[in-house]
Amino acid sequence: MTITYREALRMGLREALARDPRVLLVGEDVGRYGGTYAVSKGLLEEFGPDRVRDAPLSELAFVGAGIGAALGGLKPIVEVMTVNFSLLPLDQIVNTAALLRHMSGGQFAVPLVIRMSTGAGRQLAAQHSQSFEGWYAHVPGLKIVAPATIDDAHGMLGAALADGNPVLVFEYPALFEMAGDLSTAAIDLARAAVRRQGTRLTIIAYGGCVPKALAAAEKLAGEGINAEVVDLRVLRPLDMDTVLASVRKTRRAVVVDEGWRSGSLSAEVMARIMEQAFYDLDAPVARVCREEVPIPYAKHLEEAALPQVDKIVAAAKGLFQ
Amino acid sequence: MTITYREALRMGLREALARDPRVLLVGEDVGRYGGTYAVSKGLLEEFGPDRVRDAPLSELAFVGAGIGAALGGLKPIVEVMTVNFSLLPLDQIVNTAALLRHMSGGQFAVPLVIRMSTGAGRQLAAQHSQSFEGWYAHVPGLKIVAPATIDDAHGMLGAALADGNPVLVFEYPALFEMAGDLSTAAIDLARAAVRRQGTRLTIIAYGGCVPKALAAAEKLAGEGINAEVVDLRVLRPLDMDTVLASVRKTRRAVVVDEGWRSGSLSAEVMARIMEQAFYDLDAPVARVCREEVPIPYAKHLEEAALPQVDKIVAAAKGLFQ
Amino acid sequence: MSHAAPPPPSGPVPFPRENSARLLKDMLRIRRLEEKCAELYGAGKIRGFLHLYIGEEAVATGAMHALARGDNVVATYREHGHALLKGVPMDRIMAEMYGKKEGCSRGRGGSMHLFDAATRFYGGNAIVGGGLPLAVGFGLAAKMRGEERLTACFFGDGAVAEGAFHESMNLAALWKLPVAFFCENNYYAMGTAIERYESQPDLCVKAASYGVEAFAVDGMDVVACYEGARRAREIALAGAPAFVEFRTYRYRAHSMFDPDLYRDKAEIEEWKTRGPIHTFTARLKAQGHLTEERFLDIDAQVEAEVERAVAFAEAGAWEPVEDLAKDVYAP
Amino acid sequence: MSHAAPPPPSGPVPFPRENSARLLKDMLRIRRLEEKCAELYGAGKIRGFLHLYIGEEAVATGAMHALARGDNVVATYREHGHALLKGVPMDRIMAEMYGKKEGCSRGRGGSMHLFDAATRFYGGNAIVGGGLPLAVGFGLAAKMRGEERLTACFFGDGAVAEGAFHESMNLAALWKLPVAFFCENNYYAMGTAIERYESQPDLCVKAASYGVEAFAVDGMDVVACYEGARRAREIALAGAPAFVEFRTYRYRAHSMFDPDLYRDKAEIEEWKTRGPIHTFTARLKAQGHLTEERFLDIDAQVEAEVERAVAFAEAGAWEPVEDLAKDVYAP
Ligand SMILES: Cc1ncc(C[n+]2csc(CCOP(=O)(O)OP(=O)(O)O)c2C)c(N)n1
Ligand SMILES: Cc1ncc(C[n+]2csc(CCOP(=O)(O)OP(=O)(O)O)c2C)c(N)n1
Ligand SMILES: [Mg+2]
Ligand SMILES: [Mg+2]
Repeated sequence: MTITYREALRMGLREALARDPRVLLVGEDVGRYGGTYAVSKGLLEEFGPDRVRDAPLSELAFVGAGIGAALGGLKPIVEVMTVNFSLLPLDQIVNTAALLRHMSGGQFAVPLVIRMSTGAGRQLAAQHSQSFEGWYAHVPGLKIVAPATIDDAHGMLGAALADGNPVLVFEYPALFEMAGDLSTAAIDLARAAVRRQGTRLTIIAYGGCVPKALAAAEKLAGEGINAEVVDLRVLRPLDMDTVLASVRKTRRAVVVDEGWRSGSLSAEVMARIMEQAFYDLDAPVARVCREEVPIPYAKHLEEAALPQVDKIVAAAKGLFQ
Repeated sequence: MTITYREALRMGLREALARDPRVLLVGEDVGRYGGTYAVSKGLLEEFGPDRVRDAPLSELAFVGAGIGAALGGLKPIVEVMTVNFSLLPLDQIVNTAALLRHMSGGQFAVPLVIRMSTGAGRQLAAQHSQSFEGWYAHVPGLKIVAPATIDDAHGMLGAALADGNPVLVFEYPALFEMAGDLSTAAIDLARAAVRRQGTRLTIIAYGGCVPKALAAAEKLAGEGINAEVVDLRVLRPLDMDTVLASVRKTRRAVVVDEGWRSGSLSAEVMARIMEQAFYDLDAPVARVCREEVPIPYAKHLEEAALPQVDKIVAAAKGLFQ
Repeated sequence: MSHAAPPPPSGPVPFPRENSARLLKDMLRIRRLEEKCAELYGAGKIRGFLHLYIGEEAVATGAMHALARGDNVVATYREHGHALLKGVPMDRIMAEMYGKKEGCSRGRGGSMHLFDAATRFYGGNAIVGGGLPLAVGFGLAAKMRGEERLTACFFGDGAVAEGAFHESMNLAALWKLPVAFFCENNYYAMGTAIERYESQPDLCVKAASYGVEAFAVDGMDVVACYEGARRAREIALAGAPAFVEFRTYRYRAHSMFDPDLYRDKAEIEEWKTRGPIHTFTARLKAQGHLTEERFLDIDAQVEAEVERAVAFAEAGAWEPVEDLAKDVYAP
Repeated sequence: MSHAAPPPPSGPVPFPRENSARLLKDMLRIRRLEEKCAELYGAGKIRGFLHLYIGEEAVATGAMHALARGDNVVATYREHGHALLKGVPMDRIMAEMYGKKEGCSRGRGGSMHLFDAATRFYGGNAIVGGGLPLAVGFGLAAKMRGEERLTACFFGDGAVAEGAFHESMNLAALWKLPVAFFCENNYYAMGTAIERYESQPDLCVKAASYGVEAFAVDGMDVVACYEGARRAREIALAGAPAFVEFRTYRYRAHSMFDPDLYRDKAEIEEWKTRGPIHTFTARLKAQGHLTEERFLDIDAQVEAEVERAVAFAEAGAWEPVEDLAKDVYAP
């Protein structure tokens, strides 16, 4: 069956709500409006206002309430409209959701799923175009996933609800129109995935940059460089086995990250490769990231600020000079 | 003159308030109480309640008010009691203070200084022992400084006020009792500092870990390994020239970071070294960080979770195996 | 759930005819500017988010006429009208919408981030509630510097649910700051009606709970908006913040992406009969302060200004990519 | 600035003598436990932050006696008494203070992070205001699961200034949740007196602005505390949140690090004459419900419990370092 990434997300939500009466969706405009990006369209009509619950503009409280509801026996899916607004409830996500299990001596599970859209590319300017997945991936106690395919867009939510930990699911509006076949493969929250087999270098990407990495790999193939593409999928915990297996094979790597270069997740991936595969490398690992500027509204400037296929190609070729 | 780190911080505050009538200190219990860590003790009596202004438990609003006050012509120093609570005003720090100059086309300067204490080591448990300097160092538009010496504790505040950008000054309670001589050296917000000359490896640290790095270097010297110690001082922008000059000389490095290992600032330092000095390295750069757990209350567990001198020594020796 | 519109504004306008003409013209300037923006959005000249103020013009118009040049204004992402009437030239606003470097934010901000230091227009904030703490800080600066300067902070009804509102109201009242909180209550936060997100939909009750003087005015009546804002300004400059709830209505969808399926069409139609421009025009005509020719003449001047603004934007240049990293930090 | 104490609680206690004896004993259990903790802090057995509740015992005691076993409790870092009376054994609390693995949080939480799933005691939160959103979620869960279960959320006066308070009150009222917000107003947030940080120091006015039923009770009178909490519980279980302001006073410094230089000694002395334990004892004696021997007998039982708790903690073990990373994630 061919569906879009948006439809896959919606299907995952509908299945979760249908499967378990403890599941509810809470967030701004998830119900009557149908979700800013129409992801939850139709769910209010199907499951009613208690389980598809519109919330006030109170991110701190409704995310915290999601934690309490999870402790109280529900399985909440809380939507924070975009990662840019997730700075408001960050205290609850870190100081409560992430720490609680450990600091209580293992007494409490927080089976909470927080969904948020992230990334740039639609001329929404500085305050609506940020990427903080890397920040969240820094926090012990949280699991962070970034669906970049139709299957993951559909399946990661269910896997997150079953996980038993607070899981943040990042959704990529840049991919919402992407269409593809939905398979029946089981979705885990453990492994990175090799999206393209290759031999001469490894391009490591996640989320909205995965299609760019694949496009770059095609271009490189045209120039005789056969690149492997690894989709991290799970940003915490990182599946370094898959990454290292690929890098040990290709001996070269480029990390692509939509976050600001300094301190982005790309740095952690590079540090781990240095720690664990230093002697297998034929060249230093390179990276292609967001320029270290707020994203401007003007299209040409926004494009210049973001990772692009040609930049990935150039970085890849650079590894062979 | 010999003073403590705490006294140096207080001296810096007093001088700033005395020097410029536009300067004011705002925060919880900075006045009547004298500051949680007694850093601002006596300033209310000296400068009055308007300029040493106690604020309600409203971190989001008083940090945002600091931004507005800076735009309005004051030079506010806002104290957020600890970095753990800074997650509440993070939206204002990132979405307004950091982005404003660029997204307004360069029209507005935000000459705001935000002080906060950070770090662990006093058995304050999970919610009072975090280190998020690395997070802040990810954000374009912010400058991040971490005084680790008496001179920096005294001088960085004044330099931050003169900088014209939003500057976050991280203070380390673990160092508050540290005593030393105050010099008259000018304090910049640009350069890392070599705190100990060495030849065989470089230990890179910042903030509360600098004394641990120096102690480790002494131990290593006892075992015939002469280590250089670089204090990053400024976490954004990073002064890689100083770091690279040292690493190119020693060809080996250990990065010490009190933050959680994955995604900590140490990863960025390692990534930069890989990018810029890969062929100068005789061994992969190693790191000693906080274990990836919330900090437990129990002393023995807290100690086990944090970077310690013996761990640094072990990591350093590991570079020679 | 329906939000009853107030009776249509009526009766003679208590201003000299020239002042009334300026108010009318300014409402028209906002309206025509935004109608053009909607058209240009369709044409792909303007991108990103675009939030139209159409229907709410009386609020910004009345309020801005009550402010002094030296006052500060902090607004939201629905701020085209506020920027325009604070004095930002229409051509620089239009150039900003185009993303041109002649724009008031050099093309970096777009519709949601209009800024202009010269007219003390501080944006242009796309974080709901994000402007309130800033306004408190501006008030603190003005007070400590001994300036007779109001800070007017515009925000929507939805922002009242944010913690930032609570903390900011308390700070402003506690510190007795010259800040006027102008709440543009259009009864919806995106697709959520106020009674579906506020346990107490009477926003003045909330504001009053901080000891802040709070009152509501008819946001469809530019006269009431002007008088309410002027009164708030007096209260604030006398040394205590004021809160004004402007009861108004958004005729267009929340943004260009909004299918607007959550509102009752009859409700929209009812509010349209209270249109701030046509009701004001009718009142002026009834009292003999305006003729149809004069109206057409004013409208023509406005149309011409809009056309000039479009031409200016079209003729503008793109900021060179080399300047991308400029102004992240002070030089 | 002085905060006038209420008249000392007086008159006969309207409870059967055995219930009164239990209330007295529970207040003493909190008092003696904390006096011992202060002593052990001095001896270096307890470290980190330690916030004593001494003087405020009537609040937790009255409130907890009004709750059912199945009710949820969310508290702050000043929660020893709340944990104890919700049913967490004193020895496990003391072991937690020591950082031993027999502690109710396995030694990982310490004084500020007492937790106990068995008694539905959800901590133990060191972020001011952090517990309020949690309580809203517990209320939502109870309501959606059709459980007759109250969630009692304790927090201080200082927390009222946080945005979390504003957002949580609105959510609880909007969604009609069975949550009782118990505000322990001891007039100070660390060293800052309430009138120095709240523009409206009458906290009930604030709570009422959300349409929440709000009332204040004498927090030095365990009878008033019990009745206020019971009434709040009835309101909440009937389907709407309630807010109770317990007017009380902290006799000790904010924490063991606080030199307590911001309060007028006369104010402290005045409030001490309202001590919840001695005034209650006097009333019981006056009405012949308590004799001095009985009092000494109860106190002796409590002292014995405290000594057993100390012995238990002393005998406890340290969690093995190998287990440091245990329970960061679900297995
Ligand atoms: C903190 C935050 N949360 C959510 C959003 C997404 N959002 C943008 S506008 C809006 C509704 C705001 O409604 P209101 O305050 O009434 O202003 P109006 O649009 O009606 O003028 C929402 C939810 C945002 N921009 N910021
Ligand atoms: C968000 C946050 N800000 C600041 C602090 C530091 N702090 C701890 S307790 C406290 C005062 C709280 O006062 P109140 O709420 O009245 O409770 P009380 O201590 O009087 O019981 C402060 C400022 C904190 N723990 N959390
Ligand atoms: Mg609105
Ligand atoms: Mg208090």
